[in-house]
Amino acid sequence: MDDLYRENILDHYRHPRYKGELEPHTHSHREHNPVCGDEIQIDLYVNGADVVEKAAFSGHGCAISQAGASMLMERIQGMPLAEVKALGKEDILEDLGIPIGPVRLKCALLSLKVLKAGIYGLDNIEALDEDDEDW
Amino acid sequence: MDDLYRENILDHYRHPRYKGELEPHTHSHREHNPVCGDEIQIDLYVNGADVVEKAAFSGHGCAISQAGASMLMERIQGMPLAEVKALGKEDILEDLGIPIGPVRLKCALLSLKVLKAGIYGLDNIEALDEDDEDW
Amino acid sequence: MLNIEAIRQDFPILQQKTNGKPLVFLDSAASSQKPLAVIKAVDTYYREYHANVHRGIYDLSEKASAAYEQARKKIARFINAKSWRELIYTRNATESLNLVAYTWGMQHVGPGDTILVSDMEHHANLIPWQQLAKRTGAALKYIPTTTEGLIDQPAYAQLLDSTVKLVAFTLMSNVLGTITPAKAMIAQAHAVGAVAVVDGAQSVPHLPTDVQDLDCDFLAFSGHKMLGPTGIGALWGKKPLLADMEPFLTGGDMIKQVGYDRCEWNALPWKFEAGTPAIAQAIGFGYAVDYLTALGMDNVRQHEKDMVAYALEHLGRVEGLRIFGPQDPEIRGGAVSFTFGDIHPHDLASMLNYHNIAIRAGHHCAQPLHDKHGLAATARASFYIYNTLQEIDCLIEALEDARKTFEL
Amino acid sequence: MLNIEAIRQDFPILQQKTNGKPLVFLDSAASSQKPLAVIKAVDTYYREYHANVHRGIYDLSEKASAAYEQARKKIARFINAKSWRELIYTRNATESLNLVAYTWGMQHVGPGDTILVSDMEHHANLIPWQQLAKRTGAALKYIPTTTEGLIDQPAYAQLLDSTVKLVAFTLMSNVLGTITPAKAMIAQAHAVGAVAVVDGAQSVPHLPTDVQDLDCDFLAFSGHKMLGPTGIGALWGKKPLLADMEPFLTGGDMIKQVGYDRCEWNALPWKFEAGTPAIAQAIGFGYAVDYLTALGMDNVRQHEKDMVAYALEHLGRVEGLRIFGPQDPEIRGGAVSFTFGDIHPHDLASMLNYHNIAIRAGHHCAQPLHDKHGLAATARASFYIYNTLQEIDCLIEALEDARKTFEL
Ligand SMILES: Cc1ncc(COP(=O)(O)O)c(C=O)c1O
Ligand SMILES: Cc1ncc(COP(=O)(O)O)c(C=O)c1O
Repeated sequence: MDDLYRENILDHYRHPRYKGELEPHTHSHREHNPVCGDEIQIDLYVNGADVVEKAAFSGHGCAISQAGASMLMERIQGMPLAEVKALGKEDILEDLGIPIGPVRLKCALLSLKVLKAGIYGLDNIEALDEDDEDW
Repeated sequence: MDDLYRENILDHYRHPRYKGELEPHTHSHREHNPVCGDEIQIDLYVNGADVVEKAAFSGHGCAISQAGASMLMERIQGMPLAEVKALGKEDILEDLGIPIGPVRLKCALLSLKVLKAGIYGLDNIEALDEDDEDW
Repeated sequence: MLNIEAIRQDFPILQQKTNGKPLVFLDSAASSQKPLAVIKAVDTYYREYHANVHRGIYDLSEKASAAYEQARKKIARFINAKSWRELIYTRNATESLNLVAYTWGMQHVGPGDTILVSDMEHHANLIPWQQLAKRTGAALKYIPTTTEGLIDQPAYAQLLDSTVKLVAFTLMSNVLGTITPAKAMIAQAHAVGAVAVVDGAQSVPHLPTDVQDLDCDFLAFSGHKMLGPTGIGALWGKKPLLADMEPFLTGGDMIKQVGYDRCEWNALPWKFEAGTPAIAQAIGFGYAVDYLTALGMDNVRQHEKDMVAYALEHLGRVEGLRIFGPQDPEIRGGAVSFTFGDIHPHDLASMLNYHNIAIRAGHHCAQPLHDKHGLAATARASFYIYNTLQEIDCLIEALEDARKTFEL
Repeated sequence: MLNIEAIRQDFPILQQKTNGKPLVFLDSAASSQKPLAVIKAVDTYYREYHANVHRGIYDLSEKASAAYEQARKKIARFINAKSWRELIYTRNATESLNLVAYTWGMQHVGPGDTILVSDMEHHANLIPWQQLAKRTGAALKYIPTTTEGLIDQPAYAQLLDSTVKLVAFTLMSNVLGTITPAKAMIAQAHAVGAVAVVDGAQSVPHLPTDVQDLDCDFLAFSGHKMLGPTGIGALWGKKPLLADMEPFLTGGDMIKQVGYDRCEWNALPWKFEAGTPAIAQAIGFGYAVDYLTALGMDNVRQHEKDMVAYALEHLGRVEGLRIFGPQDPEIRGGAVSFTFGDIHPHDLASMLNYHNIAIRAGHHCAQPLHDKHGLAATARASFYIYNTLQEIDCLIEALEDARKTFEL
């Protein structure tokens, strides 16, 4: 079977964790990757202690983007906001645990971008992209 | 010594035949090759029997264009206009008697073009060029 | 008939194996692989006779110039141009189409005019016209296509009126495979006084092309899709039109005479080729055309029809697989786009890659067309002279594997 | 110090002999020769990993995309760009300059504005500005140069006023060799609010380049003049400027999202790269930059200074030979233009070709400059990393032979 689709990923794809919308929420952000049509929304409830009390995602897309989002949701439940902000590419790739080429990388990282854009209140996730990658 | 500059060509270059302007003339035309600065004018006196009674060239340029013009003048003295019109690339190249690359070909053929443009009353020798060379 | 096994020997990349599996390359609509003759032509050029062209008075430069211009003649003959002077080198079909938009378009299109484009165009034959419309105040209208991917002929006829200045459409869709009735469409465009721009990026590599018979005004195509190097394409145009056009890019080589405040342009085709051209690539393109000519474009087309017929039949039997575009191989080329159940095309492409099968997934630079069909993306397998029917079997086998993985 | 003998071994073309004579290639200002590393990089690309870039979800395409983008980073670092996103691939320096004229120029220049260009520019850095002036109603004015070929600084200072929107000049003249005081000129341009466009076609191959130190706004250069393949060049620009610019060519790959009547452009640098790019050529360009980086651009420059010093001294002693441009090797590059008595430069080039010496003759795409000096044409010898002092001796010997033939 394809390395890219280890049981772990397929499991998250078929049975996504924390899927849905949150009400009430403190943050909500949605982004769309026009290249593949993937769409992800992430809702957060951050409490007074700046901890992510609850997180959920919705949307649709390929196995990589959906499994990635599901894994990310698992990871950030109960996480202090400061730690969420420090999450990087590596964390997502570690969760997925597979080698990912440049095109699919966009799928894999979509949820992280939505999360960060939501927290930082940016409309355009591309901005993050660019700032990150001058080299 | 360079094949391109056989004694024959150098002789015509140093001692051009029929150099000068004609008065009276029936035809006169001048052209300039901007790429190399070569300039040639050809004056003809064509009589009632449609024969080139006299021909002369003036101008300046590289050895190939000047020798080519000189040889062409020699060739067309006393030639019926119909024969002049039939002159082609090959005739000039035969006179020069050397292999000539594409850039220098423009030098070699400048006088022929001036001659033809003069006869046909064209202002623009490029027109001849293009019509000649669809393939 | 093509001898596919012999052809395959000419393509070094097809000799590779990854994890013991041979490469099944089904993405030639995006870019074809290169035969040794082309690879070596480029290599030899750099090793033996590279020099800048046109102005050099030494052997290397003369040899390079001759080869560069020789290639132009080969390419011009390949599409049955009236003259090699009608063949302009560009980087790719995209630049060719932009050239027409920036020159003929800016000179002849204005407010109140209409530009007609089919609704299944590649972005390369769509955005330049959107931009032209924006810049000139002209209206951009779309020739609709049917669900099957055919030009809606009555709609086209109705759209054609005296305001139409330019009609642009593909001769072969890179998504649906559709071969458009170009000759008739061109005649119709001419009847209302419009100029016809044909996107030949997919058709020129795969079909015999005869611009004189088509009677189109401009034809754009790319070298890299027809065995040639990257970085080279062509625009063919009718001489009188090209002669009347202002130049596009300006600089060295495209002028006859330059002063501080005036310029005289060079003769065709050089008027449109500014600066040092893609010399090695043009030469390689010429070799690519030689290769195709030797095979015979009728044979190339026949092989493609055989491939498509087999693909439509066998892929068509795969449960859950939906193929887009015309079902008749006679009116379609070798780009077969499909979806497979609800497996995302990206996942499908990744799965197939594991089997060393290269297909494309996405909107194939035809996003509006995908939107229109309510799709974000499709998977696309496309064929060329080196593909075999067995490779389609491999594809189907791998699809069945994907079905299992995704529990379709 | 460069080890020229070792370098020469890397260039297959220099191993050739014609009639027993080795090639003396003195036309690198027109286009340089290619080292094996570059030739092989292109060859390997086609043999092993060609596929269209950016959108492919299979190994070949991912490998090609990575190599294509990797090369961009190498080139961007080579000129000390702040970000690889500032580096746009083009066909050549000519296209780079046209891109600026068509985009930044059309957006920011209007009637009453002034464009300043030096009077010794290559047509590539002259005609696009003439065209821009014509299209926008702006005035085009020339920064005069002295008889020796230096920028007339007081005149430049005087021309700079608040109407000046754009200043374009070469960092190294391809005719006179002049290295312009670019950094100061750029600062002066900025002081009046103008944007500074630098033509680096000659300088980037021959000098260390640091765009951050120069502080120019745009820099244009070509791969083929710096050991790279034909068909590839670059435009570097400051990110904020590039970000504000409309795209130039439109089509695939340069968009983020496309609908039937609106588009959203892609991020930098892809916004400016429409269609299938010159993939193999970009990769080869990266290898060329690796080669130069390994030699060290300071060493490259030093070798050139040595060549020029020797040429000025020894050619300068040839009776009847007149050299143009600055006499001080510190402020000039390796393009040495000259006339020899009244021998027409074309005849000279043909004579030298007989000795297997390649020089250029003509106006070197700087016709106005030649007119200004009352010349129709000059002969030009130019040097690069593979040239030796002995080759200058060969040149001089052949010139003496020409003297005899033409009875000078
Ligand atoms: C100073 C200068 N600018 C621009 C160019 C144009 O370069 P390219 O022909 O590669 O576009 C050249 C090359 O001839 C040059 O020497
Ligand atoms: C129908 C069609 N038109 C235009 C293009 C653009 O070709 P290129 O990217 O070579 O400019 C393509 C290639 O993707 C195509 O398939």
